[in-house]
Amino acid sequence: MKKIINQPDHVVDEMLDGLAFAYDSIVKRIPDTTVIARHLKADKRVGLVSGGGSGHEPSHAGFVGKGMLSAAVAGQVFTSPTPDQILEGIKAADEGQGVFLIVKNYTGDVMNFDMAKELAELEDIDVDFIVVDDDIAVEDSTFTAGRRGVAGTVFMHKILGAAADSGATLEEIKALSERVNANVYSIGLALSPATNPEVGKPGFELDGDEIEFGIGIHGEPGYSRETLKPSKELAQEFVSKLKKEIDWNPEDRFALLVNGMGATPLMEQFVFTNDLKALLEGEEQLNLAFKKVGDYMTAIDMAGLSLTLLKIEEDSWIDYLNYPVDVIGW
Amino acid sequence: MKKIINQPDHVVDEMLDGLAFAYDSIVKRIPDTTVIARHLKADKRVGLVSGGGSGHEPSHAGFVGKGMLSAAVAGQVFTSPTPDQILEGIKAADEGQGVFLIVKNYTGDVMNFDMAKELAELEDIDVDFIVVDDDIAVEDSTFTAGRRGVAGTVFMHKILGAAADSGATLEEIKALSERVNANVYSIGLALSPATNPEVGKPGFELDGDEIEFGIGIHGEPGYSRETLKPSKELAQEFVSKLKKEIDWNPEDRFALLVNGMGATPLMEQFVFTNDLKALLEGEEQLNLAFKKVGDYMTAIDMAGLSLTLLKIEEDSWIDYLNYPVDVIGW
Amino acid sequence: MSTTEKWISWISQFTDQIIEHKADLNQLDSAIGDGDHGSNMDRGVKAVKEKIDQGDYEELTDLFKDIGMSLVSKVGGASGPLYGSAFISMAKASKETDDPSLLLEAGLDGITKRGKADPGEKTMVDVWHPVVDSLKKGTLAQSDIDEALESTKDMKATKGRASYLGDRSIGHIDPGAQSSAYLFSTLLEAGVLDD
Amino acid sequence: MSTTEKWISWISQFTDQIIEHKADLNQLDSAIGDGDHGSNMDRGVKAVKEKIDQGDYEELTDLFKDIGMSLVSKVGGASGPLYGSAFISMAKASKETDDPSLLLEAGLDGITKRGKADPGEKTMVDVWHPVVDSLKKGTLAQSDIDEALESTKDMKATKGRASYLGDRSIGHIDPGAQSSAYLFSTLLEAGVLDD
Ligand SMILES: Nc1ncnc2c1ncn2[C@@H]1O[C@H](COP(=O)(O)OP(=O)(O)O)[C@@H](O)[C@H]1O
Ligand SMILES: Nc1ncnc2c1ncn2[C@@H]1O[C@H](COP(=O)(O)OP(=O)(O)O)[C@@H](O)[C@H]1O
Ligand SMILES: [Mg+2]
Ligand SMILES: [Mg+2]
Ligand SMILES: [Mg+2]
Ligand SMILES: [Mg+2]
Repeated sequence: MKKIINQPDHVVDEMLDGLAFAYDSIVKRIPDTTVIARHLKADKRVGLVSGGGSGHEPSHAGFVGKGMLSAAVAGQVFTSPTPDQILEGIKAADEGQGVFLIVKNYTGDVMNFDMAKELAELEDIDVDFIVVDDDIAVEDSTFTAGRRGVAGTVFMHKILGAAADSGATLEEIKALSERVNANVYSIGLALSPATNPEVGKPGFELDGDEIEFGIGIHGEPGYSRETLKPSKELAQEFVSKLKKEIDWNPEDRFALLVNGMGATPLMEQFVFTNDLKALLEGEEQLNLAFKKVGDYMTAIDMAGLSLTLLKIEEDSWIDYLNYPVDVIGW
Repeated sequence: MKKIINQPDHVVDEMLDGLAFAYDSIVKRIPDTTVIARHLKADKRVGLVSGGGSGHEPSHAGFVGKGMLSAAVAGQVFTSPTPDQILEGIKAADEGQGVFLIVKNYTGDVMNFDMAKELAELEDIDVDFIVVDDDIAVEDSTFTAGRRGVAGTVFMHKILGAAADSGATLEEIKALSERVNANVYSIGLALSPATNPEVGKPGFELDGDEIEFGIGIHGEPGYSRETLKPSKELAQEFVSKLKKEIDWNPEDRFALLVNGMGATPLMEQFVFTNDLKALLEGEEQLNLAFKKVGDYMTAIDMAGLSLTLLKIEEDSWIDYLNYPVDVIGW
Repeated sequence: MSTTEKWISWISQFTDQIIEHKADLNQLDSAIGDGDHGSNMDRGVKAVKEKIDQGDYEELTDLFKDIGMSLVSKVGGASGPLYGSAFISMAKASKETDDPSLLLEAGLDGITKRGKADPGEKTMVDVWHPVVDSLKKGTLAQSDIDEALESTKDMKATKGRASYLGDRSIGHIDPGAQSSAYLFSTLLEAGVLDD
Repeated sequence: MSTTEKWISWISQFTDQIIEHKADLNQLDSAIGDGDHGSNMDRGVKAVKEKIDQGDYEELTDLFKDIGMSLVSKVGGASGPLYGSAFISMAKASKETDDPSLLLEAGLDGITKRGKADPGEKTMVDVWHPVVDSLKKGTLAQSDIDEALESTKDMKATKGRASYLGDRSIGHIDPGAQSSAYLFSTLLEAGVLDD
């Protein structure tokens, strides 16, 4: 393992301190917690809290700030944060109008956020939540823990953040979140595995010319392992997979996110985006009303990328996506 | 070589199309050139053009837009753009008040930008330029091509961009650029080499536990090869190297940039930043008046990072660094 | 030895087992999960140990509550809330009874309320469930634990992270079942059931 | 064969050499630079070939100008402006003379004006300079070129990218010197100097 760290089990703590130091104009770390919160509370708005295991930087602390999240709670690397920490995040976010939790669909995250919600309710804070499950690589059936939450979560942060900043109530945010979740679809691939510093060796193995489609953001296995293909063909595979799921028509409006997994150069992300252009705008004639390319929901040092499409149901979603924010990572 | 590309020699072209597509609200590609320009010219401002070899994304196109660069010219990977392309960039940037070029100190870049300046002057465009040479790893002597231009160039983009947007004249920008260049210092290290897609194999080799201090952004060799140390000690090495060069005093004001080389997770960048905090703010008692951490001047998929310190000579520099911009990569 | 002491001795033997087998548990979790179950549990039991070393427990309720809260706040992941809920549920039950089989039944209850897994889904429940059955019959032996643990090998995971693997989860022992097996082996060894 | 044809045949032989040795030039540049000199030159000579295949050159001036502009606009890096300046300078000189030694002297002049390298700095100038000397004496032979090229091996680079290596640049042939050696070998082979 070749990493710029000190002790592996201090990584999360030191990372949070480094982040809070570097961006002290935007965020602060709540002392003795793993919570990164924005400085100033907005004015009687619904608080928005996200979080999850560390290793997905800039998620989630990178989206804390004006117009987006109120607080983010970090767990150990690839491990859900614990209920007591999430409770601290909820308290930091609370402005008396209730707090909304954005949770990715992993058993651990769901259970820990759920316990935190129970704890917060004991302290008379209204809490509601959405469990984002955008990863179409996983079959959605009663025989699995359901679809995983991946990069689509970033769109959730952005849209709910703008809505909260614009004064939406807890109930309105809950309703909006369910509609966004019903319309967001992601699919990813890996060229090389991530190495969790606390584990010290790669989470899986890929041969020199192998890639894996449908990988999760913690190195969960995907649906097929193949030899590396040109970017165009990778894009084609993603688009056909998504098309089967979404069943779109020409002129349908979408927001697009091409997300790097941590070690994929922007160069490759833009080449891939160019291939998506030909397929989505060209062949499929979709209307891509919002686009974003870069590292937003990473898996430490995994090489690979994911594609997220959000079907736009309302003009306001585009406005929310374009809503100005003051955060580290958007 | 494991990369998400199509043909290696189409990478730059496809990347530029992908970038212009993804961020069509901010920039456009000038047809049949490798120039990315902002949509709207400002109002009779000095034009700012930067550029260089590709492979440093988000540099340079990622800094084109309101408040920063007018245009960026891309060369082949790790190869200076040619004078005819730079001339196209100059024309795209020209608003009748002259055009200022930001060049990194590499023989190829300097000569190509110089030829472009001659061509532009033939077309009656006033052109001046700065050659950024912030890399203290290289000894500055008449026996070398001089210090290389590296991540400090990003501060140059930001400060001059804000100055130009605020109405500074070509002469004022030239003078400002010289003062910024005289005060900016960088030093880098690599954990693993970059692979230029057109070359197909890594630019150099490092053993499993080796790192190289003083590496350039195209894989130029550094000043020493050592075994990997904890982040704290890497930070210590950088700080002592910079201290020798800058000769600072407590309370001196600096802007700090921790820059990832492309494949270094933000997690590690923040851990490293935390160690810098202890050294620079703690031991050295410097006043870090502006801070930024992330991938700004990369070397494709190199793992490693660099530290840039800019000694602040005037309050206005801080204002310029904080000046709002609408670009892809800041 | 008072009852509390036996339970404490159990937990401290469990702690030792987890610390000793941290890498093994990570290994099992690498095969069908994300490779951290050993690290997660290790963090948890160390926190438990630190907590109960400071305390002076007269009441089982206080002991179980401290164990549960330490696990909840230190383990994280899926296993944290599950083991935590088990002990918090045992804490509640201990106000009414000190019968091990009833206490551990309450623990299993806490787990299934939180995780909603049925037997056969390849989780820790596949150890807890048969063990609690045997406990209630008063017949629990190491062989029951071993058998329950082994049975997870041929199951297909339909809960937790391993469920993403589908059929590929078959052929591996479930890591949470393994840590639960340590829990019950040490229960036998610590003599909690003897009297 | 007209004079123009000889010069064209030179450039096309040079083109073939560069294409054939692209990987070798990259290899030389990997040792002391950034490994792209072959790719850069390859791109350049292909553009030159495409350009002059279309043209019908009566005047050396037009030929050299097209070569120079193609190189300038396609090679990039350090070698683009240098080779480009050489041919643009030759184009200017060809208005006055068609003597190969004077033309190539003008080429060298273009290179040193642009790059400001003196002999001994481990660059292409270390081939151009002695070759132009021999040309002017009328004695240029392959051995002069080989010797000039070899001489760059023991030099320490003080210009260009290789200068960052300091002493570590010693022991390697300079890639730009190598491409220039191809330029002059093919000059001999194409019979430009014969009459
Ligand atoms: N819904 C559930 N009910 C019961 N046990 C579960 C459930 N989901 C997961 N588990 C248990 O948790 C174990 C994994 O724990 P751990 O690796 O610590 O958490 P994570 O999966 O979040 O990394 C699994 O081996 C399984 O025994
Ligand atoms: N100042 C200079 N004067 C003459 N030749 C130079 C100078 N700088 C570099 N060169 C030549 O350019 C060659 C490198 O060219 P190339 O690899 O194509 O460009 P780059 O160094 O930009 O990658 C060197 O081998 C050297 O011969
Ligand atoms: Mg985990
Ligand atoms: Mg080059
Ligand atoms: Mg796990
Ligand atoms: Mg080169």
